[in-house]
Amino acid sequence: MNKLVKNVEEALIGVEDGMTLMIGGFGLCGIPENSIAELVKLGTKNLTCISNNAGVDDFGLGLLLQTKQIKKMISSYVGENDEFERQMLSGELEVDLIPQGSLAERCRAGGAGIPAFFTPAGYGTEVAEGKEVRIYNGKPHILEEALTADFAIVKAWKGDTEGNLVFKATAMNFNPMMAMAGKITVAEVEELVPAGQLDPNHIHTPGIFVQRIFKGEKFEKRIEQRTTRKRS
Amino acid sequence: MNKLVKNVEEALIGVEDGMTLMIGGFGLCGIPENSIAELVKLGTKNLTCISNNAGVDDFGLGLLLQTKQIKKMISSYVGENDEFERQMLSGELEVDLIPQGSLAERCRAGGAGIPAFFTPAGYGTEVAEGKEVRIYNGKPHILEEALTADFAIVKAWKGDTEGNLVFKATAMNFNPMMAMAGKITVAEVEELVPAGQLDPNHIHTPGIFVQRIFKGEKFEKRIEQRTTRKRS
Amino acid sequence: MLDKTGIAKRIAQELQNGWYVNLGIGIPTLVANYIPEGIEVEFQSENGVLGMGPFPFEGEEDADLINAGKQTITVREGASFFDSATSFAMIRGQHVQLTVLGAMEVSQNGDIANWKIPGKMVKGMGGAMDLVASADNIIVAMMHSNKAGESKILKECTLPLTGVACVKKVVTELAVLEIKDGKFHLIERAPGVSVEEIVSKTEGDLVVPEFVPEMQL
Amino acid sequence: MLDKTGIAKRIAQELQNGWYVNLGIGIPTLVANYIPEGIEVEFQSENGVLGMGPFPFEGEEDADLINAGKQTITVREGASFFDSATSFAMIRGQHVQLTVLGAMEVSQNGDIANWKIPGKMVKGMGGAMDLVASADNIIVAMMHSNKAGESKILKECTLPLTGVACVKKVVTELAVLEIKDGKFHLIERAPGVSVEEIVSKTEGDLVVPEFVPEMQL
Repeated sequence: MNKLVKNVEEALIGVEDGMTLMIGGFGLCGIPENSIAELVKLGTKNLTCISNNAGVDDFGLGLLLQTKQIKKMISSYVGENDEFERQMLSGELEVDLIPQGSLAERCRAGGAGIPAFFTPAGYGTEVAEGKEVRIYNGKPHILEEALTADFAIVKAWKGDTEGNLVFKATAMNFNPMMAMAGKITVAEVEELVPAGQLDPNHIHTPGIFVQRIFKGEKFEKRIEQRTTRKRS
Repeated sequence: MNKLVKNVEEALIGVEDGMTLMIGGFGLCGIPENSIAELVKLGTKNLTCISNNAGVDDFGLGLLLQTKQIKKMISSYVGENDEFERQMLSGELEVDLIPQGSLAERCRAGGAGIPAFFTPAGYGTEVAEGKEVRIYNGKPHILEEALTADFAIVKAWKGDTEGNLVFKATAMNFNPMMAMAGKITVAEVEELVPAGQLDPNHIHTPGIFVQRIFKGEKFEKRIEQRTTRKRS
Repeated sequence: MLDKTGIAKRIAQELQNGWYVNLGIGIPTLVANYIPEGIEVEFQSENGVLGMGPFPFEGEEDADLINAGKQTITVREGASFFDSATSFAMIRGQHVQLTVLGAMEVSQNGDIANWKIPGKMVKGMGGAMDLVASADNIIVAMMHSNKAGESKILKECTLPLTGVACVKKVVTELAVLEIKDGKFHLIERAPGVSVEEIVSKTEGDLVVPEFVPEMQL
Repeated sequence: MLDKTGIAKRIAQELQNGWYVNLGIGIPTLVANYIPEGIEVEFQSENGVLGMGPFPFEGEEDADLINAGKQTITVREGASFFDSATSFAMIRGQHVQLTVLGAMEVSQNGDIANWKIPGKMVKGMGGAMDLVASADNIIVAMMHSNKAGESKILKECTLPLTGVACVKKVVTELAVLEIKDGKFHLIERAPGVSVEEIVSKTEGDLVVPEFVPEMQL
């Protein structure tokens, strides 16, 4: 099934004000750079973005925070983004902070037709407020519900025309689960190959989860914390 | 972390009467042949086996049914095994039949620390008896609980000394989830390689889930339904 | 009256371009042989493969490559393999657009029974319960009556259920029936089969329109 | 009194052969540098890697290969990459034997707070809530007091919690404290630090044995 679209413009047709978007990536690693740039260009407003964090002030999802296109963030971490923290503390931005593992599992659940599941994460904390608690194996667990999105926008290393995706190293992170949970899933890839080029044993995201795929024009792949050691 | 054991005998040390075992495979595809043969030799009794089905009468888990070593089966399908059906209908064997997708997800949940989840599968059927029902998205779902096992015994195509596993084609099936859900997980592999030989981007089961690994002595890999077409 | 091949051919007409399709064991498997021209679909098998191709050439069978019916298969370019949890994530998550499966009984509110005859026969539900509980679009392929000559198209199922209110369409050797508003609706009749025969062999409530077209195969 | 390196060294003594270990951001990350001889452990980072190695040589950084602190890293032979759902399956499923993380406050029943100061600062919990709710073995690495000089070792936490009754051990620049039966227990004191100093800087109930050995680093 051919999922190839010409470019990022075609890939994002249908993204509208007020929609919920899942955006893959962890920090600046494995983020759909081209799609984020296009969202800035489109100026789509009042977005709810589900993403582990929001990049840094001037890159990644931070760009959409600067332009105030985001109404609400559903994330696990604010850490490296001052503007994110500022908008949240001032109340300009709605923020739903949830544990990273629950976020990942809630996306997977959304894609897998599992409407809710129990997890121990967050019991006894703010996160558990209003959520059902049940004891399993002598330990309290809280009920978490699935997340889905109008669009899931992910970034892969390689992809084929059928929408099959392969990720590289830790740039995989949230991308596979989000790909599962989008009503429409858009994948931008560094390398696009014809169907049959990827080993069917080693596809991380089967094409059934992807509706549109395109080769990203440019990947800056900025490094957030460049840590190195000296050659001895 | 070196997980290598010498042979199947060493791999199954600690398997005792009355234990719960998960056995990977679907039909005769991707089953741990060497471990099953060893279980027959050991004569361990009163086993509860969690496995999608029970092979055929004279191969796969069918062998353990013939020797009456299994007290209870937790499976989704009986189909191709007459002895399985006979023991079940006569009441000699306890059987808990559950939908295949719920079985897979319950194993994953067991390995992932998720004690329970909601699924639509089985609502309104025998499977739902005694289970909590809740409506999500206008559809009734039932609450299913996680499965775990004293030993999970899986079969992989390739494995390394750290317990990392790679499966081939549809011989993957239940093996990855069961590997997650065993207190002790034993993997028998066709090909054993040193750590570092498998591409870290393409490991299906990370070694953290595997406690013991060995190279299987002999794989018959019997075909259950040999279907072919003529060369034109 | 249709043979098994005819039933498969008729169901194949339901395929729409771009669909992912899961075919059950038996007649449903045959549907893959009659994909209408110009229609591209991809077949999923719940044991963990997307992009199934035809059976292998003799001598090229691979024990590691089978479908849910345990038959040796091949895959097309662009195929992928995955574990059973991911496979049922596709199914439960409604990424598969059509499921075709066999049945022992279907009722007029869309219930289906196909896994057990108490005390006599137990096949197990395999993936059927997940499939029927999840898919929006479920077509049953089966014979209109059982071997004893009793209708399998019923007011209520008598056998243990596989799923409730899930079947949308039934294709038998005699007819195409749609299920809606708690009734069967006769949509088409098989070549050479009279409306009277269909009515007489259908135990469930059947809505028969004035004109019932013959299937075009 | 220990510096950060000393705290990391002391925690490294807790490592046991064959453990999978998750190290949080900050002091915990340093633990990897002081693995005792003869001990083999493997490091998991919750963004999706098992088998972390040292930082890369200059010029060999890979933007696609980072740890949970967003630092560029390398991997050892036998490493593997996986998605975040699988990563937290490892954590929640208790396949990781030890978690070391920092904290703003720890209470005597093992509660921990480390993600938010209402109205002032919000880092977010990241993976910390999953880690502390799941692991059997949680060690906190932190300074005994905050910048204002107030004890972080408390009867009850004042900040929003990250997890309840989960911390088993705390290692600070002054002491090693074990948490059991709702109290802190003084296990070791840092070189040159008196029991009196530790007592005076600990707000929570502290059980002090007759003899408190000095850490051996």
